[in-house]
Amino acid sequence: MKKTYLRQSFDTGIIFGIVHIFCVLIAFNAMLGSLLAKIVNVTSSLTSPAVGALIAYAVILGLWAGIASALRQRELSDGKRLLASLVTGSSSGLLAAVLVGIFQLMLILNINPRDYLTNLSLPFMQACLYSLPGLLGILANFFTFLISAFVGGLLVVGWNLHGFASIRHQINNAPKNWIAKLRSGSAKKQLIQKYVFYALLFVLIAILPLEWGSYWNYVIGTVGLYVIMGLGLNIIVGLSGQLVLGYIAFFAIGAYTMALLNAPIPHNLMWGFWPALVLAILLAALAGFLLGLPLMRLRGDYLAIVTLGFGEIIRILLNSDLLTSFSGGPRGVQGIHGPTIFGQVFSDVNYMYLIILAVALAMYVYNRLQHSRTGRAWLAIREDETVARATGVNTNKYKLLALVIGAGFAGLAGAISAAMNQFIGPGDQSLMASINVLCEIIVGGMGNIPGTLLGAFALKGLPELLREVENFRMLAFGALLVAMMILRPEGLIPSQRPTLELPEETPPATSSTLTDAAKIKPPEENPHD
Amino acid sequence: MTENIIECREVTKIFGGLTAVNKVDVFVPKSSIFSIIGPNGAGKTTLFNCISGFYTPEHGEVYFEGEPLRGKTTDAIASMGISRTYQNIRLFSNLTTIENVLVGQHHRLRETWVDAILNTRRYQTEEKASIQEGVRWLNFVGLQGLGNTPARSMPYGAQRRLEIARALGSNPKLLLLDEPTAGMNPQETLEMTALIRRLRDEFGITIILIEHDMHVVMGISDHIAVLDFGLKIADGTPKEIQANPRVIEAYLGPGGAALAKKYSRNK
Amino acid sequence: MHHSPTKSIARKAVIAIMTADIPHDLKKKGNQLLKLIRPLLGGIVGLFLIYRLYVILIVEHPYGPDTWTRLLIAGLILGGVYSLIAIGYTLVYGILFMINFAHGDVMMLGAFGGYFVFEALNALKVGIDAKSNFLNVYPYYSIIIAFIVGMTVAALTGYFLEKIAYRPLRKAPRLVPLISAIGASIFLENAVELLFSPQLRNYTNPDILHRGSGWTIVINHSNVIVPYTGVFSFLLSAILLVIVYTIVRKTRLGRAMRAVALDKKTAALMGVDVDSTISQTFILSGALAGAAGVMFGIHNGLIYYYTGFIPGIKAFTAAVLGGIGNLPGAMLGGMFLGIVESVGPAALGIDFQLKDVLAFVILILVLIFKPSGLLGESLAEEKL
Amino acid sequence: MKKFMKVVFVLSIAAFLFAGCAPKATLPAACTSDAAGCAVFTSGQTVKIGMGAPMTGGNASYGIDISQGATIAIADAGDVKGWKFALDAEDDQGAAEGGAAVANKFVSDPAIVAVAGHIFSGATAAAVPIYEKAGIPMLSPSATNPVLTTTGSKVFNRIAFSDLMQGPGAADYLYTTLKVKNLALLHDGTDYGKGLADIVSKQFAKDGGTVVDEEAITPGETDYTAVLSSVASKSPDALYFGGYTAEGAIIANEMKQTGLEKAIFFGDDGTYGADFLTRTGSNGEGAYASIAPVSPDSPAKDKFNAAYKAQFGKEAGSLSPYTWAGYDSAAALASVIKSVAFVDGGKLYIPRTALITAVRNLKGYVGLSGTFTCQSNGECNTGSPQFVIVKSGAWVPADKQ
Repeated sequence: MKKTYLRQSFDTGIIFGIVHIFCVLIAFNAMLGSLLAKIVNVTSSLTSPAVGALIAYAVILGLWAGIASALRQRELSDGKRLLASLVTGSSSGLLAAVLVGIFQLMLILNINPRDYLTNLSLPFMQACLYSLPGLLGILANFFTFLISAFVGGLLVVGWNLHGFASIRHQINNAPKNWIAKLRSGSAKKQLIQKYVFYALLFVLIAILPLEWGSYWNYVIGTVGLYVIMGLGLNIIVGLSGQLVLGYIAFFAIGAYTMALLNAPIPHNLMWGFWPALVLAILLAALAGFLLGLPLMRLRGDYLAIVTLGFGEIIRILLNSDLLTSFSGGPRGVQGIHGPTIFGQVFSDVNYMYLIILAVALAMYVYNRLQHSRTGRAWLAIREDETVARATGVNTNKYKLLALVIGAGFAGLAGAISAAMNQFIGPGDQSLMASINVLCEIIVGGMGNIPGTLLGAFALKGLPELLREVENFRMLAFGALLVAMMILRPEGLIPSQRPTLELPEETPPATSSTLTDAAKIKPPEENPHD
Repeated sequence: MTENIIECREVTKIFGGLTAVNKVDVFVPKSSIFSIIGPNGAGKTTLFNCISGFYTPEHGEVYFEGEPLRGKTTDAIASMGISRTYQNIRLFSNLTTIENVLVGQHHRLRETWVDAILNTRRYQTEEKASIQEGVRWLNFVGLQGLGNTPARSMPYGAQRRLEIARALGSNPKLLLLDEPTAGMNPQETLEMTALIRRLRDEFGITIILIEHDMHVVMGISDHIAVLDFGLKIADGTPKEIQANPRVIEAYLGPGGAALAKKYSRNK
Repeated sequence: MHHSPTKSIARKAVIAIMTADIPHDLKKKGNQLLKLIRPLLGGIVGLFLIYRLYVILIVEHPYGPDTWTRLLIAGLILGGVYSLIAIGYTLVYGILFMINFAHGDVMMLGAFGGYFVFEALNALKVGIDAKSNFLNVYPYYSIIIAFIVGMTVAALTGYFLEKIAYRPLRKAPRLVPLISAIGASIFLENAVELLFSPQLRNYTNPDILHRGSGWTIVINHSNVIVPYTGVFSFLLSAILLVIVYTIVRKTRLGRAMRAVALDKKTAALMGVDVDSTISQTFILSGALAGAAGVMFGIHNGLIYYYTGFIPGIKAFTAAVLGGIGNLPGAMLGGMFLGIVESVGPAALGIDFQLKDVLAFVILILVLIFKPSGLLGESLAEEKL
Repeated sequence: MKKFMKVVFVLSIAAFLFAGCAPKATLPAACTSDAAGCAVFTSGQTVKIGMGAPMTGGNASYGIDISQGATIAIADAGDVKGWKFALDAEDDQGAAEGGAAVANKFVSDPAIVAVAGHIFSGATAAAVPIYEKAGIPMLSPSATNPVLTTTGSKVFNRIAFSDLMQGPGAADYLYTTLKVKNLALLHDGTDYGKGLADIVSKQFAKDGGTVVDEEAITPGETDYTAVLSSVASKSPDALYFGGYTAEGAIIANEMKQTGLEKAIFFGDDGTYGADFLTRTGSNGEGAYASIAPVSPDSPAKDKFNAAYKAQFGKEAGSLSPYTWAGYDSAAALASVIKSVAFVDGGKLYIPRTALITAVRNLKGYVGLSGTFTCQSNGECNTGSPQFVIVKSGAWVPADKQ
C-alpha cells in the first residue's frame, strides 16, 4: 500500500531525529562544533562545546532534513512540499526536544549519566539546551529543527534544488562518463590525449615527491605500497576468483625477510637491501605455493577461512615466545637498514621514487598478465571453474600460479615497507590489514588497475584526510564503506574487458604457429556473407 | 573396431539409489554424426558427463581412440580432443566472444605467463595467430563482427553458436553437443543443422548429439542410440530406429507402435 | 621434519610452473603430485599430532585428572558460546551465502543490553536495607529480563543491519555484501566506543550467579570448581540450540527458510515471502548472538566495544569447520573448537599462546580431507 | 575547460618550484647556531606538543586515557612567555605504520616542538628515526621496550618505568622477602609484559629460585581458566604476571577457581591501579604489584584525579594505568620548553637542539607517577621499584625487610 506524502515526510523526520540523537550521544555535534570553532577561532571542547556551534550543527541537519523531504515529494505542488518539509521538521524536532527534555530532567534531578553515556557531561547537556532555563531550551531545540527544515523546504521550492538529485546522479556516473569521454574521439585525438596525459603524469611524478614534504611522501608512499598489494590480491581475487582473507601474511613474510636479513638484532646478517628484496619476493611466493598446494580443492568461503587462518597463524607465530629468538617476538625488528644511494641512506624522497618504480613494475606485470593466455585462463576459472576445466584449462595449476604471483607482489610491498619504516612488528600483521586490502580492490572496482589505484587512495588516503575528526574517523570510515557498497556495488571504476583489434578480412591461415592446427583448416571465406 | 573413435563399454553411473546410466554400450565411428535420444531423464546428459570426465562411472569404461578415460581429469580429456557444449548454455559471460574462443584454444597454445610479461616473440606470434583463428571460427559459426561484445549481452541463438565456436577453438576430434537447437526457431534450427553437417564434412569431426527435435535427428544422424531410464533400448540407423517398436513405445507409450504403423501406412 | 618432501615437490612444481608448458606426461605427474600432497601433508601433521599426544599422555603425563577436568570444563563452556554464535553465522550463510562479518558485534551489543539491565536492576532498591536491590531479591526475574533485553537489542540490530546494509545488495556480486558487512562491523564497534567509552565494563551478576563460585568436586585431593555461571551458560546454550533446531526443522518459518536457501526464485513463486523470511532469519540469528553475548558477560564478566571481534572470528571458524550452512555442523564445530582451544595445548604440550594456531591448523587439516567441513555437503562430484 | 585545467596545472607546478626557495628572515644567533634551527612563533600562535597514541581499535582506551591526562597537563602548564600551549594528539593505532604516519605529520608541522609519546613501543620504534632527522625530542609515558633506549637515539626519552629497573627488583623481592621458591610466570604477549616476565624469570633463577612454568596468554580475551589450570598443575608458590590491568584482574579472579587459591598473584605497574581493585573485589586481596617509587597518594595526584573525574567523568586510571604518566610526560615537556624558549622582537623562539639536550638533562622532576632524572640513554624513570599489596580493598605499601 502507498503511504500518504505526509506520513512519508513524518518518517523522514523520524529518521533524521534518530540520526540527530545518535550524533548527540556520541558528541558528534560537539565535534562539528569544535571544527567550526577552530575556523572562527572560538575555544570549544567536546565536553563543553560553544552553544553557537551546536546551533549551527542543528541548523545544518534541519536544513538537510527539510530539503530531503521536499525533494522527495517531487510530483507534488509547492504548498504541499512546504507542508512536507514542515512535518519533517516538526517530527525530527520532536525527537530532539524529547532528548533535551530528558537532559533537562537529569540536570534538575542532578543525575550524572557519564558512567554509562560517556559524553553526557553536565556542561555538555547545558550546551545542548543552548544553556537556556526550563522549557525554553527544549522549545528552542524544537524550533531550530522546525524552522531550518522549513527554510530547507523554501530553498527547494524557491529556486528549485532538483540540482542536488541530478548532481548526485552525475557524481555517481562521473567515472564512467569520464572514461567514456577519454575513449571517444578519433584515434589520433586519443593518441594525443594519451601522450599529453602521460607527459603530465611524468612531470607530476618527477616533481611532487621533492615538493610535498615528508608527511605526504609517507602517506602517498603507503598508498603506493597498498596499490602493489591491491594488484597482487587482484590477481588472486579479481582475476582467478579465489577469495583470500589472510593476504597480509605474505606481506609479513616479505617484510620479515627484509628485516631479519638487514637488521643488527636478532641475526645481524646484513645482506644489503637488494638481495633481501629478491629473496623476500621469492619466499612470499613460495609461501603462497605451499599454502595453495593442498587447498586447490577448496572453493569460495572455505578457502577464505583457511587463508584467514593462515594469516592468523603467521601473526601469532611471529608474536610467540616460540620464535622470539628468531623473529624478535612482540618487540619486532628495529633499525632495519635501507638501501643506500651514493653511499648515503635513502631519504623519504628516494623511497618515494623507489615505490613509484615498484608500482610501475607491478602495474606493468599485472597489465601484461591480464591480457595473456594466462589472464584469460584465470578469468575463465573465475567465471565458471567447471567449464574452464572441461575446456582444457588446468585449473589447479592456474589457481596456484595466481596465488604464487599475488603472494610475490605482497612480498615486494612488505620488503619495501620494512625498509622504509626501519621497523617491523607483529602488530602490523593484523586481520584488519588483510581486510583493508580486500576492501581496497572491491571499493575501487575489482580486477582493474585504475580501480585499484583509486581504492588505495580511498582506503589509505581517506583516513589520513579524516584525521581532523579524530575518534570519529573509523566510524565515518565504516559508514562510508557501507554507503559505498550500496551506491556503487561494482566499485568506483567498474572493470571492462579490452577491445582487441580483430583482423577485418581474415588473411591465409598462419596456423603453422599453432601446434597441430595443421589438421584443421578453418574456412578462409565463410558461408554466411 | 579401430574405426570407432569412442567406445562406451557397459558404462554405469549411480546416484545414491537410482541408476542414471545402466550398462550402456555405445560405439561411435570416426567422423560420423551420432545422436543419443530418449525421453527426459533417460540419462543422456549423464552419459555425456561420463565421457567428458565430469563423472567417473561406477562400472564399465569409456575408451577414446582405444585409450581408457578412467582417472583422467576433465582438462586432460579436453586436451585429448574431446570438447562439448552444455544443455543450459555455460559461457564465460563477462568475457568477450573472442576471448571465449581464445580460452577454447587454451590447451593448444604454448605461451606462458613469463612470455606474457617479457612480451616475447612467441607471445606476440601466438596471440596474433590465435586471435586470427578465433575470428575465423566466429565467422564460421556466423558471429562475424561480434568479436568484442561481451558474451552475456548476446542473443540466445548466438550464445549457442558461440559455445560451439569455443568448443571448436580447442580443435576437437570429438564434439559433444547437448541439445544444440533447443529453443531455436525453425530458421535458426536449419542453420544449426547445416553447421553441424559442415563440421563433419569439412573437418571430419565426430559429433555426438543429444537432441529432442526428431526432424534434426533423423535428418543428420548416421547412427542413433535410444536411452530410456538409463538403459539403451535401441541402436542403429535412423530407418531402423523409426521402425523400432520399443522406441515408439518409449515415446508414445504402450500401444504406440500400432498407432505409428497405421500413421506410416496412411502416408 | 615434514619440510624435505614438501620442498622437493615444491621444486618440481615450481619447475612445472616456470617451464613453458607442461607436456602431457608431466602434467599427469603434476596432477599426481597434487593428489599426493594432500595425504602427505595431512598424514605428516596427523602423525605429529598423534606422536605429541602419545608423549604427553603416556610418557610425560604432566597433568592429573583434576587438571584435565578443569580444562574440559573450560572447553565445554567456551564451546557452548562458540556454537551459539556459529549458529547465527550458519543460518545467515545458509540462506544468503554471505559471511555476516558484523555478527560478532551484534553479540557485543547484546552483551551491552544485558549489562545495562543488570546495572539498572542493581541500582533499583526494593527494600529498606542497602543490600536489598531488585537484582538480588528477584535474581531469576532479573536474569530473564536481562536475556530478553539483550536478545531483543541484538535481534533488532540484526534486523536493521540486514535492512540497511545487506538488502540493497541482494543482486550484487558475492564479495560486495561481505565488504558492506565489514563496514557495518567497523561502524558498530566505533559507535559503541563513542557512546559508552572504550572502558572495560564489569558485569554485575546477581549473587546466585556469582562468578568464581560453584560446585566443588574433589579429584585427587584438589577441589575442582564447576562454576555456576559456566554450567548455566552451557545448559542455556544447549537448550537454545535445540529450540533453533526445532524451529528450522519443524516450523513454517523453518520450511520457508530452507526453501529460500535452496532457491529464492522458486520459493517466491511458491508464495514464500523471501524478504520477510530473510529478515526473520537475521532476527533469529541476532537473538541467538544476543543470548550468547549476555552469557558471555555473565560468565566472563568483562565486556567492551571490541568484545565481539575474537569470538566472532572463532565462531565463523567453527561454522566452517562443521560445514557452513549446516546447523548440527555449527554446534559440533563450536564444541570441537572450544575443546581444542582449552584442552588441545595441554594435550599436545604446546604453549597456550599457540592455541589459536592449533585451532586453525586443525581447521586446515579437516578441510584438506573434507573440503566442505565435518558435516557439510560433499563437493566431490563436480557441480554441474 | 581543458585549457583552463592545463593553465591551473602549470601554475601549481610553478608554485611548487617557487615554494622551495622562499626568502629567509634574519634569525637570532641562538637559532643560527642551533643545528636544527628554531621553532618560531608570532604572537597569537600556539606552541604545540604532539602525542601519537592509539585512538581507535582494540587499544583505544590507552590512547584516549593518556591523551586526556596530557590535556589536563597542558591546561595546568599555563603559557610560555605569553604563548599558549596546545596538545595535538593523533591516532597512530599503536602500530608501526600509524606511528610513522603520525611522526611524519608532526615533523611537517613547524609548530610542534616536542612529542609526548608515542604510547606503544611498535609505533614508537617506527617514529624515532623520523624525529631524529627532524630534531624533535620525545618523552614517552608508556613505551617500555628496553631496546628503544639502546639504539643511541638523541631524541628518545621515556618516563615509563623501565623493565630493567622493575624486573630484577621484583624477582629479588619475590625470592628474598616473600620467600617464594617455585615461581610461575605468565605474560600477555606484548613487548611490555613479555619483556618484564623474561627479566624476572632470569633474575629469579639467578637468585636461586626455580621457575616452574612460563606461559603466555592472548590479550583481549576474558577466559584464561585453561592456561591457569595447567599452571596450577605445577603447583607454584606465586604467579608473576607481566601485563596490564584488564588481563591481570581476570587472572587474579580466575586463579581462585583453578587450583591456584594459595599462590600469590604478583603484578607489575601495568596491573597496579584503582581499577584492579574494583574488578577483583575480594579475589584481589593479598595481590602484589611493583610500581615506580612514588607515594600512592600525593596531594598533587588527588588534585589531578579530581580534575580528571570532573572533565572526563571517569575515575583516573579506569581506562589505563598510564593516566598519570600521560600527565607527567606532557607537563615535563612543557616545563622544559619554558626553560629554553626566549622572546626576540615580539616573536617566540625555541631552539630545537637546545630543547633536545634540555629534555635529556631533565633532573629530579617530581611528577605524579614518579621522580624523573634522565640518564644519558634517555631512561628517565630509574631507581629501585616500590612494592604494594592489596589490603582490605586498597593498595598499601607492602612491608620491606
